[in-house]
Amino acid sequence: MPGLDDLYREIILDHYRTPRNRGELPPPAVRAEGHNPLCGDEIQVYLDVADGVVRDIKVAGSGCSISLSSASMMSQAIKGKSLDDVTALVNRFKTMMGLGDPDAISIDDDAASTAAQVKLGDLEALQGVVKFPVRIKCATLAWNTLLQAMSELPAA
Amino acid sequence: MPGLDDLYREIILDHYRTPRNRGELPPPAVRAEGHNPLCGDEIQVYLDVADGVVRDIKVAGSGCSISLSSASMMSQAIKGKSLDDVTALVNRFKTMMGLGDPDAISIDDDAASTAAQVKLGDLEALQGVVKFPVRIKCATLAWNTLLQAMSELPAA
Amino acid sequence: MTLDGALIRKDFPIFERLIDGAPIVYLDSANTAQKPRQVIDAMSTFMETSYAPINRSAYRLAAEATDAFEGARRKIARFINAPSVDEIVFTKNATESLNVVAQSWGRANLRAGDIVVLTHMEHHANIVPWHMLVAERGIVLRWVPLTADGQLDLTDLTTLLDGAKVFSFTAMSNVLGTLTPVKLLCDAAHAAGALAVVDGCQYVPHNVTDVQSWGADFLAFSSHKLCGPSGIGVLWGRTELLDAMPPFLGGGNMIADVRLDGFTTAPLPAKFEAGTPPIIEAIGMGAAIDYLSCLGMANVRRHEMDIASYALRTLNERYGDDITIHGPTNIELRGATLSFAFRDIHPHDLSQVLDQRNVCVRAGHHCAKPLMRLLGVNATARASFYIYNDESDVDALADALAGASDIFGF
Amino acid sequence: MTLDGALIRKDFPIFERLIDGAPIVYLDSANTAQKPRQVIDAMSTFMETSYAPINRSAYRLAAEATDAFEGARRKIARFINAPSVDEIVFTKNATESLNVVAQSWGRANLRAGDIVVLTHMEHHANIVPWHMLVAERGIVLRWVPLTADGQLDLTDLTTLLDGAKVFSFTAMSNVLGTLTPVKLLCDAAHAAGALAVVDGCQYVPHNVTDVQSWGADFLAFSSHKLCGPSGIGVLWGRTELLDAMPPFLGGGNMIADVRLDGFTTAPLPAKFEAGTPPIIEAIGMGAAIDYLSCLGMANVRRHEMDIASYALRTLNERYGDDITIHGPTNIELRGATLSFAFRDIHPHDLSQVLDQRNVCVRAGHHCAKPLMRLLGVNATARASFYIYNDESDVDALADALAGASDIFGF
Ligand SMILES: Cc1ncc(COP(=O)(O)O)c(C=O)c1O
Ligand SMILES: Cc1ncc(COP(=O)(O)O)c(C=O)c1O
Repeated sequence: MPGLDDLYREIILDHYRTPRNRGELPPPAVRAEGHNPLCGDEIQVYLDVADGVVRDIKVAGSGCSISLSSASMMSQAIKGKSLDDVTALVNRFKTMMGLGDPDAISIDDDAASTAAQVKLGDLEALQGVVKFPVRIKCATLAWNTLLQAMSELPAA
Repeated sequence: MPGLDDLYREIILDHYRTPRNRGELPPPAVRAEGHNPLCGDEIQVYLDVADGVVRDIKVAGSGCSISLSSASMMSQAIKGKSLDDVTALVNRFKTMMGLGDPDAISIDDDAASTAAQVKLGDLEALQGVVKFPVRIKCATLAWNTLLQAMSELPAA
Repeated sequence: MTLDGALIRKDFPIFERLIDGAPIVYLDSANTAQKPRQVIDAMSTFMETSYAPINRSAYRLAAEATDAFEGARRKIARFINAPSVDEIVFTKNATESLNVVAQSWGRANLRAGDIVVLTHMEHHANIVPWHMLVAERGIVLRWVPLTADGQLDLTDLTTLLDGAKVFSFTAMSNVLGTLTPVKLLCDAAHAAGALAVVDGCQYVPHNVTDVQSWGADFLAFSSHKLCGPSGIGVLWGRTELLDAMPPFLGGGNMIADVRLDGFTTAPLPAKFEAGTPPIIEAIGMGAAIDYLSCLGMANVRRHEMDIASYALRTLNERYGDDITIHGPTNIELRGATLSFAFRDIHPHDLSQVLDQRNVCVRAGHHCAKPLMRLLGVNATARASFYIYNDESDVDALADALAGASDIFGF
Repeated sequence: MTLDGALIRKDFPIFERLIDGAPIVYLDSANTAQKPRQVIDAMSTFMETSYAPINRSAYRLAAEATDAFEGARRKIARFINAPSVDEIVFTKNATESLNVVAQSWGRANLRAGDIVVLTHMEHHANIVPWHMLVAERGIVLRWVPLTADGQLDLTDLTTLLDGAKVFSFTAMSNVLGTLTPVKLLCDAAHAAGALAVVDGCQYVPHNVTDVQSWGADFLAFSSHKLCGPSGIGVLWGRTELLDAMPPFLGGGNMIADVRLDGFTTAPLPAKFEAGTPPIIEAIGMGAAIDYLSCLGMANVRRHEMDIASYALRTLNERYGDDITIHGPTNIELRGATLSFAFRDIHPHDLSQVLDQRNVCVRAGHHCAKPLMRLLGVNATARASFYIYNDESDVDALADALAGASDIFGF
C-alpha cells in the first residue's frame, strides 16, 4: 500500500499553506467554476488572456490540500505561457494522472509528443496522487476548470 | 412432496371435462369478469338473483383444470342458495384454501362458525390444492369473480 | 468450440440439488437464468472482504470497492461493444431501462400525435411504458404485425415508420424465440428519422452483441437472464441522447450541485444513477459476463442452435399433430425458446404435470398478452434452454409430456 | 440486553481482513453497513439451492422461491409494524422510494402553487425529487429551519405547514445525527391537512420503527444500511394512498391486463413492482432483518447511545476547541453519527490520513449540500457507528486524529 509520504510531499503542503495566485480578476478576465461533486469542493479560475498568452490567472474557492496545491502549482506553471503550451501542459498533466480516456487517444502524434516535452516542474510532486485514485479528481479539479475557462475565451 | 393425485382428483377432472352451468345469462343477470394475471386465464360469472336467492348462475371463459372445475363445482353448490349462505360458503372455501388474510380475521365469531357449518360437498376435492400454493389463485378465481358479481347486484 | 452442457452444469450448484431424488431439469431460463458458482462466489467474496460505499469516500476500502464496481461497468461496455463506458447506465432491471427511455427521453421529446412504433411480439415492459405516454401525452402507437410463422411482417414497415419518432422492438421474442433483423430495423428507423430502441433482454444473454454494428440508439437488458444476480439491469444509450435527456430519478450521486432553489446534474453515467447503486449486484453481473465471455458468445449461440434443432426434431417426430410449436422453424431465425401447445391440456396443468418429473417450464402469458391474443390463446407452455442444458433435457421434456396425456386421459 | 460489539464483529467476515496487518475500523455505516455471514449465506444458499422466478410459474422450485421472497416481505412488514403486508413495496433503494412518492403521488395530486414542506437537514434524495416537481409543475417548497445545535426549529412549524399538501422529512439526519420528533411532525402535518412522508433511511436500521404509532403516510428506507444487500429498498405507504396513486414504472407484473389500446393495473404491491424484482436481495434483506430482530432494535439503540456518549466525551475531552462536533449534545436526541471539523484540516485530507490507521470515515457533503451551506462548510468528516462498533473504535478514531496534526504541521 502506498504511504502518505507519496501523497503529501513537502512541496504540496507548501503550496497548500501558501497558495500562489490566489484571488479574483475583474472582467474582461474569463471566470469559470468547478465542482467536485463527491466532496463539495468548489473552485473558481479567473483567466486573463491577450494575444494568445496567459497574462494573468487567479484561483479562488476552497478545497483540500491536493486540489488547492494543484491549483496553485497550475497557476504558476501557466502564467505567461501561450495557449498552445497551456493545452500541451494540461494534456501532460492529465496523462500523468493516468487519465487515458478515449478523447486523449484521439490526440495526434505531434500533439502527444509536444505534450511529452512540456516541463511539469513542481507539478511532478503530484505524481503520487495516482496511487490514491479517489484523489485524482481533487488534483484535476483546477485543470478541468481551467479548460472550461479557456473554452469560454472570446474567439481571437 | 405432495403427489399429483392430491391435486387431480377424479371428481375435479370430471368437472373439468364436463363443466356444469357453462354459458351466459342475459341481463338483468349481473356479469363479472375475473383475470388471473399470472397465467392469463379469464372467467366470466353471470348471476341471476331474486328475493335474495341465487336463481341461476352460469360460467364462461377459459382456464386450467383447477380454475374451471372449481368454477363448475361452485356453480352447482350455490344455485338455489340464499345470498347469506353463499357468503358463508365463500368464506368456508377461502378458509379451506388457507387464505387467512387480515380481512378474514375480522369476521365475527358468529359468521365464522356459520362458515364452518356450511357443507362443501364436492368442493372438498379441491382441498389438495393447498399443497400447491401457486394453484390457489386458480382455485379461487371463480370465487373472487362471484364476489365481484355479488357486489354489483342492485340493492334489494 | 462446442459447449458441453453437462460440464457447464457442474458450475451451477443448483443442479446438485435433488427433488424427489432426481436433479432439476431447468427449462425456464428465458424467465430467469441460474447462477454459476463463479457469480455466487464473486458476490460472497466481495461482501466478505471488500464491501464499501462507491465513489464517495477517500479511504482505501472504498477506493477498492469503487474500482471493482467501475470494473464491472467496463466489462459490460466491452460485452456489448459500447463506444464509451460512460454510456452504461445501471438500472434495476430491463423494465426500468425501458421506462427511462419512455419517461425521460419520451417526456422531453414526444408530443400529442407523435408516433411510436412497436411490434406485435413485445414484452409488456416494452408496451406499458408507451401506453402510459399514450394516456399522458396522446402519443399514437403503431404495431408491426407478424407472419404466420411468428416473424415480423415487414411488408409495410416503411409505411408504419413514416413520420415515427421512435421504433422500439425486441431483438428476440421471449415467447416465440424469434430473432428479429436488428440492424435492418435500426436502419429503417433511422431512414424514417426515428430512434431505434432495442429490447435486448432475450438477445444479449445468448448472442454476440454489438450496438455499434447495429447502429442502435438505446439497448435495455437485465443481469438475471445472463446468469448474473437479480436487482440490476443496464440501459445503454448514445452519449448525445443521454446527455440531452432530463434525469429520471432525483437524489444523491446524480447531482453536480443542490441548492434550496434547484439542482444541476452530474455527468454520465451518474446523472441516471440516483441513490446507492446495486453495488454487490454489479460485481455479480461482471462475474457473469466474465463467465459467458469465457465460454464465448458465438459458442453459446451455436450450442443453443443445436439444442433448438434437436428439440424441434424430437418433439415433432414424437408427437406430430399433438404438439404445436410456435415461432420460426428455421433455426437461423430463432433462439432456443419454444412455446408450445400440447393436445388440449391447459399450459398450467401441463407445467404442473411436467414438474412431477422435475421438468420446469413456464406456463402463462409470458408478459406478452397482445401476442397471446394474436395467437388465439390465453397462455402457452414455454421451454427455454441455456448453456447448462443439453439434449438430455430435451429428452426429459419429451418423456414427461407422455405422462401428461395419462392424467388427462386422452 | 447489552450488545457486545466485539462479539457481533465475529459475525461480519470483513472484520477478519487485515490491511497493513491490522483490522478495519469501519466508521461509515451511515453511508452503507457491512454484511453479516448470516446475510451472505442466505443469499448464497438461495442461489445454490432455490433460485427461480417469482410468482409466474407453476413448478415447485418457483413456488419455493416465491414463498421465500414473500416471506421476506412479511418480515419487513412486521419490522416496521405495517398494518398490511401488501403495503410493502420493493424498490431499488430509498431514493427510488421517495421518487415514487414525489413522481407518482405528486404528479397525480400536486398543481402549480401547491406547497411541499421539507427541512433544512434533508438528504438530496428527499430534495431533488421535489425540485423536479418545482421545475415541472411549479409547486412551492418551504424549509423548516434548524436551531444552533442542529435540531429542527419548530417555532414557526404551524405557519410553515399552513396550506401545505406534503410534509416530507427525515427521521434522523445523516449528517448531524439528529433524531426528529416523528410522531409530532406527522401530527402537525395532518393537522394542516398535509401528508406525512418519512425518510427512514437512517432511522430504521437503528431504532424500533412503528409506522402505525407514528401515524405516518409513507416511509422510505434502504436495505444496504441495515446490513442487507444493495439493490433493494422499501416504500411503505397506506393502502388508500397506494391504491389511488397511478403506477410509476410500466411493465410485467404490475398489470392485470394489457391490450393494444391500453392496460389495467394489478393490485398492491405488484402495481408498483414492474419487472423482475430484486429476488436474491429480498432474501438477503429478510436475513438482515432476522439478524437485527434477534439482537433487538431497542438494544441496538441503547448500544449506539452508549457509543455516541463515549465518543462525544472522549473527543471533546481530548481535543477541546480543536474539534467541533455538529448536532445535538443530548444523546436522547441523536444517533451515533457524528460529523465534525478538526482544526483546519480539510475533511478529505483528514479521511485520507485516518485511513492510514484503517479508520474509515467519510469526508464530503454527505448528499446534503443545503445543510452544508447552512453550516458554512463545503464538507465535513463523519464517523458513524453501528452494532459492530464499540468503544475501542472510538479510541482508534481519537488516536488517529492525533496523527493528522503531525502531517499538516500544527
Ligand atoms: C437520510 C437519507 N435519505 C436517503 C438516502 C438515500 O438512500 P439510498 O442511497 O439507499 O437510496 C440516504 C443515504 O444515502 C440517507 O442517509
Ligand atoms: C423481451 C423481454 N423484455 C423485457 C423483459 C423484462 O425484463 P426484467 O423483468 O428483467 O425487467 C423481459 C423479461 O421478463 C423480456 O423477456
